[in-house]
Amino acid sequence: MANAFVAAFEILSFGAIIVLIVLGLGIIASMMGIFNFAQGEFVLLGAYITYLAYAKGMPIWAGMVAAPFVVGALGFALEALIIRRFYAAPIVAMLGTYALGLIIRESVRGLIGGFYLTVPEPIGGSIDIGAMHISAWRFTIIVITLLVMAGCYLLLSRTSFGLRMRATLENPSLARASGISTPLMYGATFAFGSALAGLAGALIVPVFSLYADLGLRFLIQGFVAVMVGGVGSFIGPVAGAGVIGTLSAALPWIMAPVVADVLVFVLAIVFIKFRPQGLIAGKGV
Amino acid sequence: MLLEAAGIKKIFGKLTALDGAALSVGENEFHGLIGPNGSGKSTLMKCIAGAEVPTQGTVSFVNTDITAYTPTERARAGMSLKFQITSVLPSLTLYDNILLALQAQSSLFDLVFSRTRGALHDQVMTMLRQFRLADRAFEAAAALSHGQQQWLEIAMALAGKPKLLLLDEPTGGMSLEERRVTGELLQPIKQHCSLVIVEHDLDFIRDICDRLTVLDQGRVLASGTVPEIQANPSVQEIYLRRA
Amino acid sequence: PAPWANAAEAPIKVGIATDLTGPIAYAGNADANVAKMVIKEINAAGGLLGRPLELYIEDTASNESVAVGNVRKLIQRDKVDMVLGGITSSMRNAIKDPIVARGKTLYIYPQLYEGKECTPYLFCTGPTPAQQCDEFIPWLIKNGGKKFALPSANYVWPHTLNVYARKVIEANGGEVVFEEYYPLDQVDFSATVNRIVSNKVDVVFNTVIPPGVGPFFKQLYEAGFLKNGGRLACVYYDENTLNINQAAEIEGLASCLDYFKVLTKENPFDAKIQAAYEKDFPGNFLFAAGSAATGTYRGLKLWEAAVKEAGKIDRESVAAALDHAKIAEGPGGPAEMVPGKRHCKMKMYTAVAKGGNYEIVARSSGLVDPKEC
Amino acid sequence: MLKPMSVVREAIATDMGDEADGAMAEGAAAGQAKDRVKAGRKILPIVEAVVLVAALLAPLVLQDYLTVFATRVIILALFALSFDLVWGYAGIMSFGQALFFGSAGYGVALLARDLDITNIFLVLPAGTLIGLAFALLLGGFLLLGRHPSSVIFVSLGTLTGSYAADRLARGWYYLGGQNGIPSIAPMSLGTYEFTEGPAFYYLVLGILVVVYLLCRFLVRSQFGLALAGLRENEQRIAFFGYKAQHLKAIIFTIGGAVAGLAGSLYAFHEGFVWPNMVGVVVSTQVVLYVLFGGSGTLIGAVIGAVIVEGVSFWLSDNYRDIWPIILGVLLLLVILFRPLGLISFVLGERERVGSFGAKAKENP
Amino acid sequence: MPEFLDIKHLDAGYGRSQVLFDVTLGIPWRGGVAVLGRNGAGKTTLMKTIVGELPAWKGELAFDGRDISRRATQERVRAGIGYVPQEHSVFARLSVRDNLAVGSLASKKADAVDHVLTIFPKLGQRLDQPAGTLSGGERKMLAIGRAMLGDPKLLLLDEPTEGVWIGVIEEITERLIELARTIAVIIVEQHLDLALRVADYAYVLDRGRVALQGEAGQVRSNPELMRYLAP
Ligand SMILES: Nc1ncnc2c1ncn2[C@@H]1O[C@H](COP(=O)(O)OP(=O)(O)OP(=O)(O)O)[C@@H](O)[C@H]1O
Ligand SMILES: Nc1ncnc2c1ncn2[C@@H]1O[C@H](COP(=O)(O)OP(=O)(O)OP(=O)(O)O)[C@@H](O)[C@H]1O
Ligand SMILES: [Mg+2]
Ligand SMILES: [Mg+2]
Repeated sequence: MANAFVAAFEILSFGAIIVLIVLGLGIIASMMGIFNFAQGEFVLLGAYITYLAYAKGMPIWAGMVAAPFVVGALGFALEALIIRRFYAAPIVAMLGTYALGLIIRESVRGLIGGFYLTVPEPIGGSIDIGAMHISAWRFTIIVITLLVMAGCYLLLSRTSFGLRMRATLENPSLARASGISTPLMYGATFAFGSALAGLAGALIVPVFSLYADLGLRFLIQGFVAVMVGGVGSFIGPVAGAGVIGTLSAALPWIMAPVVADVLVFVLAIVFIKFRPQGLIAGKGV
Repeated sequence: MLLEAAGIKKIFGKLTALDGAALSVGENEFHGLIGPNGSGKSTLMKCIAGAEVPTQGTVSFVNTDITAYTPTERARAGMSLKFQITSVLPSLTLYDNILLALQAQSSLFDLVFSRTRGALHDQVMTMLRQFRLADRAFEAAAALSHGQQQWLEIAMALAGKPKLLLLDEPTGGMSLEERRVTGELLQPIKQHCSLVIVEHDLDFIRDICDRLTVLDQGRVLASGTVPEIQANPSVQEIYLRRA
Repeated sequence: PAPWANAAEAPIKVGIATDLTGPIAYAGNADANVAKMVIKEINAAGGLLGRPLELYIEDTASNESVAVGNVRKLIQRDKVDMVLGGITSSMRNAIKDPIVARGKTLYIYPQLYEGKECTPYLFCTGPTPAQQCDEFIPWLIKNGGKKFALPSANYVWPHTLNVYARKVIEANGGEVVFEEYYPLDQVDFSATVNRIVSNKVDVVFNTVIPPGVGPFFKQLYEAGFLKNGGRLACVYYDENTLNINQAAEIEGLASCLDYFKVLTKENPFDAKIQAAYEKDFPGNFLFAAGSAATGTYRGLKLWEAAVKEAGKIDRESVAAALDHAKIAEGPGGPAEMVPGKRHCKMKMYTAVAKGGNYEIVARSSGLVDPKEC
Repeated sequence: MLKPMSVVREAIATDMGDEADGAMAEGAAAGQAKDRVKAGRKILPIVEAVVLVAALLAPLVLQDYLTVFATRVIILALFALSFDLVWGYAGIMSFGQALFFGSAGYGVALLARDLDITNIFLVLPAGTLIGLAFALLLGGFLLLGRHPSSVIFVSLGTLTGSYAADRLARGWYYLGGQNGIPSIAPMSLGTYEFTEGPAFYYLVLGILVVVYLLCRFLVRSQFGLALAGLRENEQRIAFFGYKAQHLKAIIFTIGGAVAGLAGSLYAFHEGFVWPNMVGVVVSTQVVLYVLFGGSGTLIGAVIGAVIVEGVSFWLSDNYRDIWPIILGVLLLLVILFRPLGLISFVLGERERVGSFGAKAKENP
Repeated sequence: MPEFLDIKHLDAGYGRSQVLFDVTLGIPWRGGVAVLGRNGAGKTTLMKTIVGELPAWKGELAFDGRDISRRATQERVRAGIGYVPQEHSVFARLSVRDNLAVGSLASKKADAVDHVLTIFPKLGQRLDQPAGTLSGGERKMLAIGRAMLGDPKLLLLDEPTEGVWIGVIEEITERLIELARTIAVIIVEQHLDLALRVADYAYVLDRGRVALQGEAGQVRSNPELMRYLAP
């Protein structure tokens, strides 16, 4: 019983981590139609900023708060300088963002010397329930993920900002003809997606330690999650991430991890083959 | 009968777009399909051409049940569709658009090895000339105005020499004069082809069609020759009713 | 620089092929630095055979395809007399053919590895499974317990090492509770940790590598493994890897290598090279055993000895001399090639992490045999 | 009447990302192309001839080790060709092209290792077949079926295939695991052995030229036009009566076969195979070649492979520590300012896919 | 006093191909103006240039006394220009409700949406459906409704009744006539009668040039007109 509880918690917490990482990716992919290969590097930057705060002796949570803002600002700038040119050609965009990711990743690698560096959790230790130990930080991540998810959902579905965003990304010229400033919306959306990645990076760095390939590690998983969930909505990728995350954490409990690893991907592809619109077909938010 | 669609039902979520609609078209018949907006005309056309799978009902074509056929198989059996929303191949030239339509039924071997291009050149240019597009043959289709794209689409639909041509609002965005010309262009194909045409312009329909089917709320309200339909009281009623 | 006795002859060319970029660049750069240091030192002492040494460094970029191209540059363009490098086994496999078979050149591989490399003209100067397990595992059983778990990354080194380790464990009355392999980039180990805790494992003999090892140790710690008296063991852990986790999470972790920096306290020669290295290369790239830096030092010095003995630089003569080359001083102590085996005997040390630093807890009495080939 | 290009750019820049924009970009391209047509049409054959001559002369001017390098580049160009066929012409985003390249490589490596088969007339067809078979299986699964598959699905599907194969190769001992299969015996013809050098170079170049011409014939046939149509709007093409999915599967399979051929040559030339060769890294690399050079031109793929490899080689020589960053910056610049690839410096849009030489007839 | 929208010597086009040549027209503060012409005459191009989808190459474009030729589309729209494009006139993946909400982003009237729904009751039954799945006619209604919601001072309609059922056309015409009493309306329309009922004044384009212009009645009875409309 206790065992099952621990298992459920661990699986859930990894699912939450994947959801957190995929949130930004999903928003950019679903709403802007750009499969952003640099998304992993935004996660990395978020992690790096948190590390910097720690290394400079500032409180870690300060780094964590700063990360989404800094990465978001960077995303905004990159959108205006680079991404903006790609909207008409999604595949070129993949390659463009790939190059961008490469640049960021290799630069960060240079900055951290290619090492694996530890960043302590702001809330460390474990919550003990009887003989069971539950990581306090992982628990915090679950809570924050839920909050962020709800916040994003409300933002997109309930505010006029969300409406503008969806309208712009759906049909920009018509959006302009409805009086919406599309360049601003594009910038804002991309910045928002980047900021979420930055936040994800900041939150997960204590769990996984900082290294240059931190973001890359989750990228393919993220794309698959987006597809499984269904491109075109906010909820879809989130649901997909939940499924992929929990599956990758759950399968190793019942089979050889090496098999589980490949199996998750194969299952995902087969699923998409027979349900191309994804878990949640692309409508609504 | 060339085409027999019977008992077609199409349900989208909560909405029943077609509720037992039927359509039968004979050889060399021009058949008009009319009805208010949202009455299910386009949906019925799509069910016939295979773009939508009907929830219920059967479609048979040249005495074969084709309900389970894919669009490709239907096209190969001799059906050709022009969508309501124009869908030309935007970055190919007009020439290539037509050429593609012309040789859709060729075998793979022919596609790869035979020199159909030379052989088909005159046909392509003739088609383009008919539709007054010849001088733009080597421009990308995206550079056409909306009306010009409609024409290109009609030309493409005709190019495959279909037994049955399905046109969904081919004259949208055309002036009266242009409609007349389109009507004239369509007349000669009657020798070898039947036509189902969706239109809102009654005068146009009256001029070219032999028979009419009127749809309303997914059901056939009436079907018959043009004078019969014009005399039909329930048809007159929906024409008066506000949408 | 020093006046060369045989300056008229062209310099002797030393090729280094290592990961200057890519995920393990920290190791590759340290190796390249060590090579620069050693070559400088040899040149300062008058070169070899009266000729200066010239260093050619190429990047293997953790990408075998790039590596082969660059190694060809060393062999075919620069015509080096010897190549030292490659860190991972797959890299060694990729570049050994262009160097040894097609390139007809001498190859020294400096990293600790799984053993079984018996290609002629290929010399290994890092520790082998026998060197890392023979004394270490009995120590673990005594200082940890009998129940072992072998969680591993799924590639050749852990597989081969585990075969050896299991033998030693069982020979010493221990027991392997489970041996399990994970994808190289697996980062979630909840299932494994659960298995370790519920099976009451005493020693986790870990061959999971970064990036997975950080989260793995953390999850183990959070599950109370250390608190309940468990012992972590990891034979590639050196000063570089100490920073992956917070000190508390790996308190008591034991490792067995040919060199630890703490040795500088007791060993003047180690203090000397460590100081020389840190003076020349004060940056982040540490002089450490796990990144092949010590193997690189040892390899170059052994090769120097062999060239001196051969008096010539052609491959056959140097290989013949290298076969039984010895150095009296190296990182961690003396080293000597085992004749006919192309592997190296060296001293081994067992160290335990305490508060973010290592403490030496055991050392081999003499040079340990690699037991290869 | 002519407006300066800046105006055109502005038009495009103010109107990003929707159909209207696409149409406008098209319009601009068509305009340019018309000028190009007037200026003297056939640029593509000239480019092809120049590349061929340069390739023929290369070993005469290059140092030995560079000839070996060039051989490898030519093999990679062949590989790039296979991807261009699939992506540039049929619009199938194969993000897993390395799967066919690498599995063929592994296949011939096993032939050489376990059965001592190195005869060129056996191993090259075998490699080609392996590539073909894998492409048939994967392509069949991804491309055929009731729902037409989206570009993104296919790209992720192929990516996953490649990723899974990489994982498999790493974990499978028979294939050498992470370490791959080293020291493959040289390819042979009777007692002659193809070792790296000019002979190997010309062999590979010959193969490239033959395959190139075959591909060229294929894509300029009506089949090629059908592919171009497919890429624009698969559904529309299906409604014409084309067996769209079959056409895609066929070209995908052909691409796989070419990749297989390249992979087997690569295995013998480099002398080893390793898991990356079936994996995502190499898959991405080939995409870069083609995008860099210019997709949908065949020769663009070749040029792209040569330039990307050449530049990386040069950079890693001269900027040893930061060359990946510089490479990334260069890539980004090309993609930003030459989204149609380097080839677009000399080649107008009209000479790319989907435009065929019929206009000569029309304008007397 | 200047016209509300004042276009002088306007040249415009796509890429390098020029479509509009030296177009000059004036739109009054209120009332309807029809733009006629055969397929490909340049009507859509003119509309796009006015809202700023396409840059003007040359010439003047003044709205409400201010030069707008350098302003971005959205600024022009916010200044009071409403636009119903000929194609792609709805947000296909957004629901009908959200489409209307986008239209009323700038509007202050609370009951504006209800007003549109009374004009087009059909839309009321489709509120949660993605607009892309609407029938052709429904889509046009939605597009017109959306543009009306923005409280424009000048409304551009590019073939608003294409594919619309006759009964609804009648309704639309009535509304447009009503609208034209308070604001300016430019209508591109193939239904000549409808266009000229809404418009007091008409321009006829031919190959990108203004070929005819005048009071609606005059243009209607001009014997040249049919020649310019025939293909
Ligand atoms: N995919 C879909 N999902 C939900 N509803 C749909 C879908 N496609 C069509 N509908 C609805 O079905 C009804 C019939 O649509 P259809 O396009 O057949 O009408 P139509 O008769 O062609 O009308 P119009 O004359 O306006 O083109 C419409 O009310 C439309 O909103
Ligand atoms: N994207 C484009 N690129 C190049 N030329 C274009 C483009 N769009 C339209 N054209 C050309 O500009 C001219 C005017 O087109 P426009 O769309 O303004 O015509 P229109 O009067 O609206 O016709 P319709 O009644 O068919 O809608 C046409 O000759 C057309 O071919
Ligand atoms: Mg319709
Ligand atoms: Mg128009």
